[in-house]
Amino acid sequence: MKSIYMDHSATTPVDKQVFEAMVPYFTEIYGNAASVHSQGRQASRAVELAREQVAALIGASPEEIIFTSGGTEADNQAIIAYMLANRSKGRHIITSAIEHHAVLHCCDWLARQGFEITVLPVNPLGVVEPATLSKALRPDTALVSIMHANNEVGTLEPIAELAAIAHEAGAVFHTDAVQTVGKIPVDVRELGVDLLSASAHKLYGPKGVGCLYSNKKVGITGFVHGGGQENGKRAGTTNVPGIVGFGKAAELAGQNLPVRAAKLTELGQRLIKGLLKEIPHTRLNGHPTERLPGSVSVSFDYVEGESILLMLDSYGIMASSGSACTSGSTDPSHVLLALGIPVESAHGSLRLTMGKDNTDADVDRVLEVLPTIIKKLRAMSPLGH
Amino acid sequence: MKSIYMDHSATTPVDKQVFEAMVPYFTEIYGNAASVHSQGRQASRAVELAREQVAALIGASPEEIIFTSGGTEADNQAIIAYMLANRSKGRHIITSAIEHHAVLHCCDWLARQGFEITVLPVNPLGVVEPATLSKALRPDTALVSIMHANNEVGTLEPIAELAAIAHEAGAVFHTDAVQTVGKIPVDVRELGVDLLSASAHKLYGPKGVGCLYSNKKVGITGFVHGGGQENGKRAGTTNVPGIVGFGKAAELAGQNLPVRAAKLTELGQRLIKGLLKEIPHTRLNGHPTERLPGSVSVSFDYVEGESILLMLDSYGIMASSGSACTSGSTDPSHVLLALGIPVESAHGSLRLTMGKDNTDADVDRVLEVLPTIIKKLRAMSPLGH
Amino acid sequence: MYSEKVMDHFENPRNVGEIADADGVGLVGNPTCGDIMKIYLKIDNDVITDIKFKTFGCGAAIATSSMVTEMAKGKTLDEALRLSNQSVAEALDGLPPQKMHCSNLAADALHAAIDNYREKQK
Ligand SMILES: Cc1ncc(COP(=O)(O)O)c(C=O)c1O
Ligand SMILES: Cc1ncc(COP(=O)(O)O)c(C=O)c1O
Ligand code: FES
Ligand code: FES
Repeated sequence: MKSIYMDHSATTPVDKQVFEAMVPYFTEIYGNAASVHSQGRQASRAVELAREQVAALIGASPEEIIFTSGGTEADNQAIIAYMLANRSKGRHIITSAIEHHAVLHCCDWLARQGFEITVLPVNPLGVVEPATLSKALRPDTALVSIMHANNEVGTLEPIAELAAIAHEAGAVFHTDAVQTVGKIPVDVRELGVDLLSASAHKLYGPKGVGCLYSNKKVGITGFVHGGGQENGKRAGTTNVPGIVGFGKAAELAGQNLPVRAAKLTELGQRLIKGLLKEIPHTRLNGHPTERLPGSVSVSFDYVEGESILLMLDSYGIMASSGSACTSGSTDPSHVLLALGIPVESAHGSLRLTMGKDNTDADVDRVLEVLPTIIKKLRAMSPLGH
Repeated sequence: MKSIYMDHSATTPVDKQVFEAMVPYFTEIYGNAASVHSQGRQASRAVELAREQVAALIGASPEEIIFTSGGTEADNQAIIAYMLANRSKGRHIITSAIEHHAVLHCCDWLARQGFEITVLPVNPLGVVEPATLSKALRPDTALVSIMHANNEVGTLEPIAELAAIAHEAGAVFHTDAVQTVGKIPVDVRELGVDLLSASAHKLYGPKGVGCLYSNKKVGITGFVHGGGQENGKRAGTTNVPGIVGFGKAAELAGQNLPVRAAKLTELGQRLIKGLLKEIPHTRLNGHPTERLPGSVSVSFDYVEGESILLMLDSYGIMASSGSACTSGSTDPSHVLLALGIPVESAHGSLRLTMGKDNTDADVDRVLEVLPTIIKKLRAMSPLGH
Repeated sequence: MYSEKVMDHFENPRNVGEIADADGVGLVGNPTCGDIMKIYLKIDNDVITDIKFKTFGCGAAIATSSMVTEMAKGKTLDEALRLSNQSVAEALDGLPPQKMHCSNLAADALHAAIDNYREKQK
């Protein structure tokens, strides 16, 4: 049985070319990038090349890129390190109800340290409406953090507009772009953001590496303290192979982006239409068109998400229900609830996120298998008709 | 020209077997360890095996291991997360003057948040004397953090004794064991520590992964906030290949430890004796016997460290001067100064740290080349006789 | 995550369905927590002669429902009342810790059905 991976928003396989680029840095060019000897200098050159590759993908300068251990750490640095270092600028943060836990839990943590958090609601399509932000801004708002695309429902947020509103009010703007970098065009200058988080493993790069873009205006400080790596902005021995992989992944993403995005948009729309047509009592979550290419989130009434996943898995189809990070939990997704989806439907949600290797045949297969699975589970369900 | 790598305290090459163990987890078993589908379950099983391997190396239970992005992050979690979450237990921390910056800069940061830090001096051999700790403990001392072996001079600290003294006074004890885990026997129960940091890239594992050992008593909280990974103690998508590599490296280290340590002790002692004999105005830094196997730190009067490194490098010999993490800086090493070594000599320090693949011939070669280099540099120097 | 037994009962659930003229019906859980189980009993002379279930819930919820119906069939009501959520989980070779409370309701549903039957007898 051919397996079909449709969980690219959770993580992606490392691209073969990315892996090849990383290989020499494990056993041959293994030096510490801070060392002055030749091993160290080779390592450091490779890291600087990767910094250029990542910067190029998002329209930044290399010196604006701080390599971190992933998107989560980048979010922590943007929010916690920024707020703790800028107490004098204000103690108020604005974020949205559909952010990743990497943002929300930083805000919760800051709230326990005496900061004030405003969590903006979203409309039923998952959009943070600019007017909502305007109303929430205060003279003491130091930071606004709104994600570029939501990881569960795929809705794209109007970041350029939101950032402009925040700047008018004198606040710094951060966006968690973990789900968009490499998938749709992301340009920090066009978006007008001050801080941006990205993660390599969402764009066919390795796990355990990401970056924080930070412009000069912000003067971001370190979150992980120690040695002087990353220009004093992120301590810890430089993860040379990981960063090299991130760089290569960024380069490849830049080259392939237009073709891949067009293909995935098409596959996604076909899958959405097919599911809504073939399976009654099904609704699409998130925005119908302003969404991540290839990302599909649907809710089926009267059935539960995990049992759908397990049955799909027995057909070799891998998907997720809500965010993979929280799939150990039994709480319905905070994102679906924020969109106003009833608790029971939130429990019956399914996320299918396609990637560069998915095909039309994969979509056909899901459209063949899923209706049967939902029928079987509904026959078992005490709910509904 | 055969190159001779003697900078193992900065980082080590990834062992071939470790690399082989990691390979499948980049492109084949690439799932997110939190996913419920088969890709995710395979990834999660691999991570749990690695947790057992790492736990076994240090005499811990698997559930006491929190995987982090490295030794630096583990130190940050042990110190910053612990202190911020336990304000009621006291605002006083004790550490030593020779700690790695990953510990010292966390303490500096806490000092700026209103915590009080006592930095213990060391004796001229680099030992934190137990009596010094006894005198510094206060009723409000919440945490004592003393490293297991120093990364620059190699001195081993009397951790079991220090931990017992801290516990008597009701303080929690952390040790940065980044330089000892895998090199000498480390058993958390025998040492009696509550928290211990380790890093994979010092024991032939990959960069960008480490762990914090934390016993149940401490109830450590998260430092990086976000998803519920690592039992809620470390957020961020699990670095599956990195952790698998750490696990394999730990397994191999456990198997080879006695033989390797004996060999390195012998090579180290021969190198020390040879250098002191062949090069006048040379002193050994750190303890003559209570030191990391294969780790040599010497100071040559009238010459500067970086120029020694560069000349050695031109002979294919790779070493370091002070800590690799700070070699971008021009300050003399804080560790050497803490040992009472004069600033001029500290500038002329050289660290040669051998590893599993170094041989007797490598020692011979250094003993052949280094006297010439020092003579050449001294002939250039306006200092000395 | 799940044992082979759990997966077997999840993929091939036993005794799914309803009993139109059930002697006792038990319903536990609520849709907000994510698990709802309904058990139907046919009882003859204090012995469970037929049992069916309907469940909304995760893999664990479906597997425990299926398992409890197998365990209860043919038992007297007093014997069936001695089945516990714990013994159902054990019969499935255990459940992941995070699933122990929320989905492990099958014995409760069985007990609720027996109570419903005894109520009606009064
Ligand atoms: C929107 C979003 N933010 C942050 C993260 C966390 O990134 P990482 O897994 O690199 O820590 C993720 C993915 O897990 C995500 O989807
Ligand atoms: C004693 C000591 N502590 C901490 C660290 C930092 O560990 P890592 O490089 O894994 O962040 C190092 C090495 O760089 C070290 O030698
Ligand atoms: S020794 Fe050249 S920078 Fe000071
Ligand atoms: S659906 Fe609640 S844990 Fe089973």
